[in-house]
Amino acid sequence: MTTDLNNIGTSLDFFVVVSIALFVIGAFGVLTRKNMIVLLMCIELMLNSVNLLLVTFSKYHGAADPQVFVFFIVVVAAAEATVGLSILIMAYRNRKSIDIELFNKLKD
Amino acid sequence: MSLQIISIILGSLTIASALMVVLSKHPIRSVIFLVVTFFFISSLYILMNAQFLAIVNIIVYAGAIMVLFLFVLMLLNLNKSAEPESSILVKFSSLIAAGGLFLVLIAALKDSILLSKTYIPNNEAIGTVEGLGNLLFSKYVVPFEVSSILFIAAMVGAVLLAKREKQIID
Amino acid sequence: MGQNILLLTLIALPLLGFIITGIFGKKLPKLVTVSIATVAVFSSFVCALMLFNMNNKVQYVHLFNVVHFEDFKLSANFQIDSLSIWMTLIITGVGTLIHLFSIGYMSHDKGIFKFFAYLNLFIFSMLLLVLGSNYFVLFFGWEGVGICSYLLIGFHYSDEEKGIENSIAARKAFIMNRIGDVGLLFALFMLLNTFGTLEYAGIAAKINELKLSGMALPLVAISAITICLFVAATGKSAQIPLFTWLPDAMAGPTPVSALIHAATMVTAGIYLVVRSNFLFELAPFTKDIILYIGLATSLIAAFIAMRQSDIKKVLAYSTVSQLGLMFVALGMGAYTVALFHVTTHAFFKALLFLGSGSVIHAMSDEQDIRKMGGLAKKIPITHLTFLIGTLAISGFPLLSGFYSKDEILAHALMESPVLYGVLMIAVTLTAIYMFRLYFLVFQGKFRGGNELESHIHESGPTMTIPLMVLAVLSVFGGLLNLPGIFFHDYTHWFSHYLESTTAGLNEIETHHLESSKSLILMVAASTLAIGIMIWAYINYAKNGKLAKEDSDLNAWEKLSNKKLYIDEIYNFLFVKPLEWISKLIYTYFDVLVLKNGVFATASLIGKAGSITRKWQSGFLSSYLFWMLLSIVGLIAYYVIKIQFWNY
Amino acid sequence: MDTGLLIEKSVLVLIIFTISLGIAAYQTYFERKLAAWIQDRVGPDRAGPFGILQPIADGVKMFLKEDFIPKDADKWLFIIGPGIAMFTSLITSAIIPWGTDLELFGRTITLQVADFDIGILYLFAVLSISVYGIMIGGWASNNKYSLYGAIRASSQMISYELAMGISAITIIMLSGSLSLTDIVNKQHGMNWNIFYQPICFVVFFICSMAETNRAPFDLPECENELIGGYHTEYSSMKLGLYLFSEYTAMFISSAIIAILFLGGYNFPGMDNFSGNTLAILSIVAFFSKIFLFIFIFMWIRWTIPRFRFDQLMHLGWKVLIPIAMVNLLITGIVIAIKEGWFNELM
Amino acid sequence: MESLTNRKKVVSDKPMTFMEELYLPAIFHGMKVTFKHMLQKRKTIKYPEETRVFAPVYRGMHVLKRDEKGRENCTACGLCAVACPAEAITMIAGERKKGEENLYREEKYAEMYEINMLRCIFCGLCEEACPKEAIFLTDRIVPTEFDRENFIYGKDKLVESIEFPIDITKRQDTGKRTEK
Repeated sequence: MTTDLNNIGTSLDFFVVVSIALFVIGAFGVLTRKNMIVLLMCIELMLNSVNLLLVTFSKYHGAADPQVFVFFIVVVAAAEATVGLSILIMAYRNRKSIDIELFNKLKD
Repeated sequence: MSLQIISIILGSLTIASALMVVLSKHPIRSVIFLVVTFFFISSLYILMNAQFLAIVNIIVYAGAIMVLFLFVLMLLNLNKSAEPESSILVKFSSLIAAGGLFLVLIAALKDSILLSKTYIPNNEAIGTVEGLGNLLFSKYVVPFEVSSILFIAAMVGAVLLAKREKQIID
Repeated sequence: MGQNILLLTLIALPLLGFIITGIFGKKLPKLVTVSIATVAVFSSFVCALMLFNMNNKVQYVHLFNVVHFEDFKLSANFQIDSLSIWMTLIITGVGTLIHLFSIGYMSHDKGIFKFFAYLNLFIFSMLLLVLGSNYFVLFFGWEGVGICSYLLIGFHYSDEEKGIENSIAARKAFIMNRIGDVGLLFALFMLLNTFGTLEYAGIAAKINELKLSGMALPLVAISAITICLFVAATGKSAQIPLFTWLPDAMAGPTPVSALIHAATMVTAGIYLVVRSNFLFELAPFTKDIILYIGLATSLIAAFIAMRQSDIKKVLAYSTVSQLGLMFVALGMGAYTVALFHVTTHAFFKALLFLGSGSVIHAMSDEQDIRKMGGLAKKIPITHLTFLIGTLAISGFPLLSGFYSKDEILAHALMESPVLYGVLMIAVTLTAIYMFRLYFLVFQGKFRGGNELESHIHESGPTMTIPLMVLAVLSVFGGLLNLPGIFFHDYTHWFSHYLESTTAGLNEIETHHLESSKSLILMVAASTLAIGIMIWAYINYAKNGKLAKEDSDLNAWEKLSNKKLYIDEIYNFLFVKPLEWISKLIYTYFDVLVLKNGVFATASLIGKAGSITRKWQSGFLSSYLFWMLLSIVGLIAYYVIKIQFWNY
Repeated sequence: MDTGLLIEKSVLVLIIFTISLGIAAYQTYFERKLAAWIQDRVGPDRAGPFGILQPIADGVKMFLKEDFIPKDADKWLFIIGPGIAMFTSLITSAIIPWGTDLELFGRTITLQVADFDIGILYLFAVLSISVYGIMIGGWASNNKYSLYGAIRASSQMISYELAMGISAITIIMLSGSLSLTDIVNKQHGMNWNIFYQPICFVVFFICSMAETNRAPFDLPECENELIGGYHTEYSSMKLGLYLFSEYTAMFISSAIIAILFLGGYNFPGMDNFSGNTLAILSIVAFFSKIFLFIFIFMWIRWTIPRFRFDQLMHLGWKVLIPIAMVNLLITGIVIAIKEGWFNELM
Repeated sequence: MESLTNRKKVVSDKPMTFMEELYLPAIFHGMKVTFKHMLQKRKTIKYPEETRVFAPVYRGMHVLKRDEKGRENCTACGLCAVACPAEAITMIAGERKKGEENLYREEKYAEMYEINMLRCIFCGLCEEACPKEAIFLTDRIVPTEFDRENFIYGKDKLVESIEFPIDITKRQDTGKRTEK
């Protein structure tokens, strides 16, 4: 059990698969769900899958730079969540609902 | 290799909880499952020696962003009006599209997955606070500073958006 | 050790003063505010004096890097050498006196705290400009003084009568300066491109390296850089063609005119050229341009000043003319001489402006010299100091202006007799209009009416003390750079002082005329000055050839009074054609081509849109679905391409 | 893995949990006693001598009461809410260094479950998660008072976390490490941080009071406005868990404050001892500090009236955060000067 | 106007000084106060085990006294009912029959005597009005009940029993009592 954590190399590909799966699940959620908050959450999920991939590659290449990018992605995600949620609240005030189907003004 | 088994178990749990995010009916359940997903992702980070990111992930995502989501959900109090279901057609086509994306991405990254046999052992210091801190405050100091501007912009934007316009009523 | 701290305090004090007066000035009592501002500048001056006392070699202070990528750096560095210290001494010294003067002059103004805050900010920017060790810091100061100048010219923007006029003048100054700034920016970019650094010392070192290694110098680039720098200098130092803003800038309060538009900011152009002398020396073409433009400016401005009726306008044109003289000196490569004239000019022009401010104060804000006269007895201190200033600027023997002008003339004579002759005309004109101004204001009879006459009073001590100090300096300032005929041991102290430690100036020797020749020149100049003085006295004071009304002027006088119609010419040359071209383009290109074209395109798109809009369901999910599908398709395409065709 | 280490850590975890829970239980007793004393009363004295068995009686009562779940409540969330609250307040104790090394059975036992090199970050991670217990419980009750309580709790905890974090950063800067062990060891003897950072201490103390929802910051559960706040609908042991978690959180916060500011297990004159004597003395010192803070917490609760909610937000955002930031800035400048970053300027 | 007690405090809303705005001094002061109380003697007692000693003027539950021979003092004159400001006392007079001399002191007695304890304000006027020293207020407490009816006390609850006479000698003398 005293194995060094460095030696899990062969399972790194598994992490890649996991992150792809997370991304796809997020995308699927964005397509099927209609609640705007859930949509935002699915986007967070996709961002996290990218983070996971970056960390995996960082581990793989032995460089810390991708982890710094993860840091920035987290920052951007935080900013995005605040702005997104406040837009959502505005939308809710106007329509009394956050159903994405009701917001189809884009076609006009 | 027991660690491999652990990582496979954790990875599967991650995927399962992520699926629950998408599949559970109630948004609050989705939030909670998303938090659980974040915890699993953090555990994966720890497996890859990125402790600092793991903790930051929990603090920022689970501790701040998701609390915000939960907060908004509670404020809107939507539990009465249930979310309308998507039609079977939409679900089916989305499943096809998502499945296609999964396959295609796997196919695209197949080479890199195969490459991992020639895995390069890395130095220990990359995931630690020191390693990241040194990089962040030297090479990436400009983006780091710029991100603070991003935060201020986001903050101002959020406040402006969420503020009720009282002048109109007066 | 000590010097660095001294330097930082020196720079920080006015900034501190600005912050304190700017933020708390409204709430603090007036006296506290103004004393904080004044004391800040005065302490800077003391620091500068201490530095001047200590300094004997060039010293660099690194504060921090503003931008740092790999080996590219833009840093806030400062440089202590004789040039920067000398400029600092002038700025803070004259600045202190003008702060002191402003206490009295602005005492009735509501926004006095704002005024002092701006003044402090100006001093700070100016210090940045002269103390920086690279063009980057210089640029910051350059822009800073530009902004302060703008703010201060338009200080009375809310004035009921002249508010709009003031703001227009401020805007004009700002825009004219921007044109110059574009030149500076271009110069900076080219410098970075050519030498990879903005440090003065670094550039000089690079040039030396190139010279030593025998490689070809990038002369074309250097010429272009110097021309751009000179464009910047014309903007800030009001040379042709960008000089019209300076007379308009007299809309600002008089202390501002004295500080910014006579003593310090306008000399920034001179400073820039002196600082970059190692570049200019490599570009003789630019030097010629400088020479001729300086000469032309000097003559034209002197001519215009002949028949101006506003006391401050006369002084403003005189400033432009003097700056022209300095540029002539620069064009001849006599950098130290130009700086010497900057120094003496700072003294007597500040004195004259402050004197005029005192006069205006006494006259209850009347600026028209045709309504003055005979003020000598009513405001004796102002009169005396103003007389000293007039004598100094006219080149009266043994006063400061005499020496500095004489140096320029001597160099001109060495260059060519024709140049000397032309310059003599400018100098003569200077003496004429200055004596005209003096006699019209102080001698003869009062022409402003009884009511105004009863209000006339001498200004308080805060205003007269600076006048007296400046008068003393104007009298003895020339001693800094005595020509060889007097006291042999101490001659040309100033030139040697600058030569000794200023980086880049080393290779330029100061030329001296032999004693006998310079004696002849001096005598000639003195005679001329005294002669003009007597002529002016007879003409303006005795014979009572009073200032005529605008309608009575004859041809050349009218030309002078209307400023050679330069504003109108500019209007005709630049503004009108631009408007005309715009109109033309609007009628033919915009309406015919663009409008119809746009409409046609729009209707085409509209028709296409009405066909394809069936895709636009407005549902986000459907858009995303298509997007996802396209992504899948694209990636699939590339994967297949790689896998099967092996690209 | 070393079996001995496994056993050692398991025993340690067990002991810490027992102690935490025991102290939390007796905190309730002590709190009631203290309140009584402050109000010139006697306090609980029926169960056992001096009422010493009161917590046990309370616990038995909690267990025996009817476990009630409201009709429209979200059942699962209603159940896991108190669990999360208890869990989060207990797991913080993992990183607390309880004393110097103990030597038993020929082994050197570190009195700390896990020595993270990013201990403080772990602490804040757990803190940020502890909101969930209250939020989920409050929301799942489907009661407007509970919801109000939950929303108040979350906004209060998020707001005060900022000031707390900033003041913790000050201490991190002072110690140069994120590990709690390093921070404690830096304060060897009497070299405590509170002497260098009194303002920081006050800010951190106030914030931890707000984080644990103690009076005067007990708005999430203020009885006269919100009945019981987020636990209005709770009864039986689920309510007990919420109350327990609050008291455990208080215990842990006291420990954290003691570590960050009062030198943890350090005590003056500790160089005269060594080995197990030192270990036991250090544990005693640490616990006496913790009890001191618990006492102050309670003392404040029974002295100061509750804030209004807008006052609470005002205090958090407009007073504590600016103070903490200015303090951080000043500390930074002082450290920079001490480290000689400005030397090249001088 | 000058106040008699001089305890009046003038309320003002003048702006706070800096020290007051800090609040900390005030908080410390408050904490000092509470700490002092922590060390003070407890003001409460453990009630069922200990009871407080009542003051001699304490006016609790009424008692209808008997004389030393065990005869009821009350003659149903009705003065107590008249004196009662709360209209709490009511009674019906009866005539003493032969053979009841050992029960009632005089030939008229109260056949029924009721006090509504919910109305009674324990003012003690009945005691003062009684010419026969029959009714007294004691230091006993009216026990609690669940029904309102039970608060109407009849003679069964009011008259003292012969075996356990109620001692009223410790009550403060109102000056009317002759019997000791």
